[in-house]
Amino acid sequence: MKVLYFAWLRQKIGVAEEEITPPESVRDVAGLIDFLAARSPGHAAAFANRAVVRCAVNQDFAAPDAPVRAGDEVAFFPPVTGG
Amino acid sequence: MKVLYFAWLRQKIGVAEEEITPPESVRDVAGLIDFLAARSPGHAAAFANRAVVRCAVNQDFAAPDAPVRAGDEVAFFPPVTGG
Amino acid sequence: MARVVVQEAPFDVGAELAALTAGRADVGGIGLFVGTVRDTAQGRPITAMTLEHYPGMTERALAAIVAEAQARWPLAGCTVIHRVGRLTPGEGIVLVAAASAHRQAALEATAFLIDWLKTKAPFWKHEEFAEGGGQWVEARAEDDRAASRWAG
Amino acid sequence: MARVVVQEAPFDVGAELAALTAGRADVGGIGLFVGTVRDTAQGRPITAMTLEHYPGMTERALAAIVAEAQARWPLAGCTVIHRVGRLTPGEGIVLVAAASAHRQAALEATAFLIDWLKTKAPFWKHEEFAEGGGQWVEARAEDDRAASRWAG
Repeated sequence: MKVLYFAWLRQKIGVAEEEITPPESVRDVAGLIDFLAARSPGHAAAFANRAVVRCAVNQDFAAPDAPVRAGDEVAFFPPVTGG
Repeated sequence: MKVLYFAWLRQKIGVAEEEITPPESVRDVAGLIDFLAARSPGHAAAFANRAVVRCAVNQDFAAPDAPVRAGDEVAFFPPVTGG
Repeated sequence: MARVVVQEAPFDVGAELAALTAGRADVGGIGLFVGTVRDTAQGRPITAMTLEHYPGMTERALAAIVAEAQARWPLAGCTVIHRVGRLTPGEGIVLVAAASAHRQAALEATAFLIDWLKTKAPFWKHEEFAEGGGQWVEARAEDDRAASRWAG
Repeated sequence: MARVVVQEAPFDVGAELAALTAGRADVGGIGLFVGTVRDTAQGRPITAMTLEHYPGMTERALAAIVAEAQARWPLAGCTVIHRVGRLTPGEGIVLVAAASAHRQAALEATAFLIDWLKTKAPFWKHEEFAEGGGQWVEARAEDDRAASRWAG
């Protein structure tokens, strides 16, 4: 599973992208965040306030209960501020 | 009193502008139209349907009961269609 | 800061936008509307459109519309350019633009400027049909409704 | 017809408007919005703003927003150009434009395009303060409200 980070999540975690293999118990976005937050202090900091973290699965916005599977591209980022 | 005509009122009347001296009895826009409509068949045609004639007195839109006086600049035209 | 012009010459949208924001780094958004000559009127091909206006009153009316926009929204600047004379399909007739620190103000002021201009500025359009003859464009109830959204 | 571009280079508003209406004499109005970099953020002078995005998803999101605009309004064409990279105050960030036979359609589609882009396209802004340091711009509740006007 490819995981991407943008904006301050990328800065806190220190990488823009990582390839991970979460355990079988990770079935949705919320579960994936639990798993990722435990990987490093940077990850923990990035996911400390989940209310300000948005997610896209395979480039579509995804809610915390959206399923994630091996092979998915999952991205985490703050609320968008373009325009 | 200077009277101006625009668009199809100008075409029906045949002049863009005329200097007129209405009688004392002409006190408002409606009275002025009565007076003007009697001046020629072209004037009569131009003022035949008053619902589609608009007026400005001294370059401000004016209703039929707006006063007109000697020295005023009074314009008649169809509803505006710019933009 | 406002620029209000009635002219026969075409306008340059890029140059007008640049002038509108020149030296103003407090602008966050610019709204703009350009009205253009269509090639048909009620399904009949037209070859040209002639814009007539009431010199003197036109400038007063446009200035009043711009002043109203500036009173209603916090604008860094606005521009109204209306062409007169004979125009052919595809040409620009009118340009209105509003610049503000805030996007909604710029967009709303732009819609307001063109809606009020359409019902309160003394311009008249005459269309020439390709098959010969012509007609004065009639005012549309739709334009009155659009203008009345802004009340006042 | 739609033109959707993500680029580092500046855009030329006049050229984009010309391209939007090229060969289309059925256009009666063009609405346009340009977002620009302001020189302050919450009163603090800024020297630059960097736009980051999510390549791939950005293009998908912009194409979906444009398709939605085209489904809602009868548009002859529309254009969305969003810049990325480092920009300085006064520079254009985004251009959206919509052309239609009808003025209200062009104006409404323009407002819709920028409102949805602000909340549905994956761009993030980082501001550099003149006094040193920087911050990621926070999303505004006002933008969510503006987008929700269009429901769906």
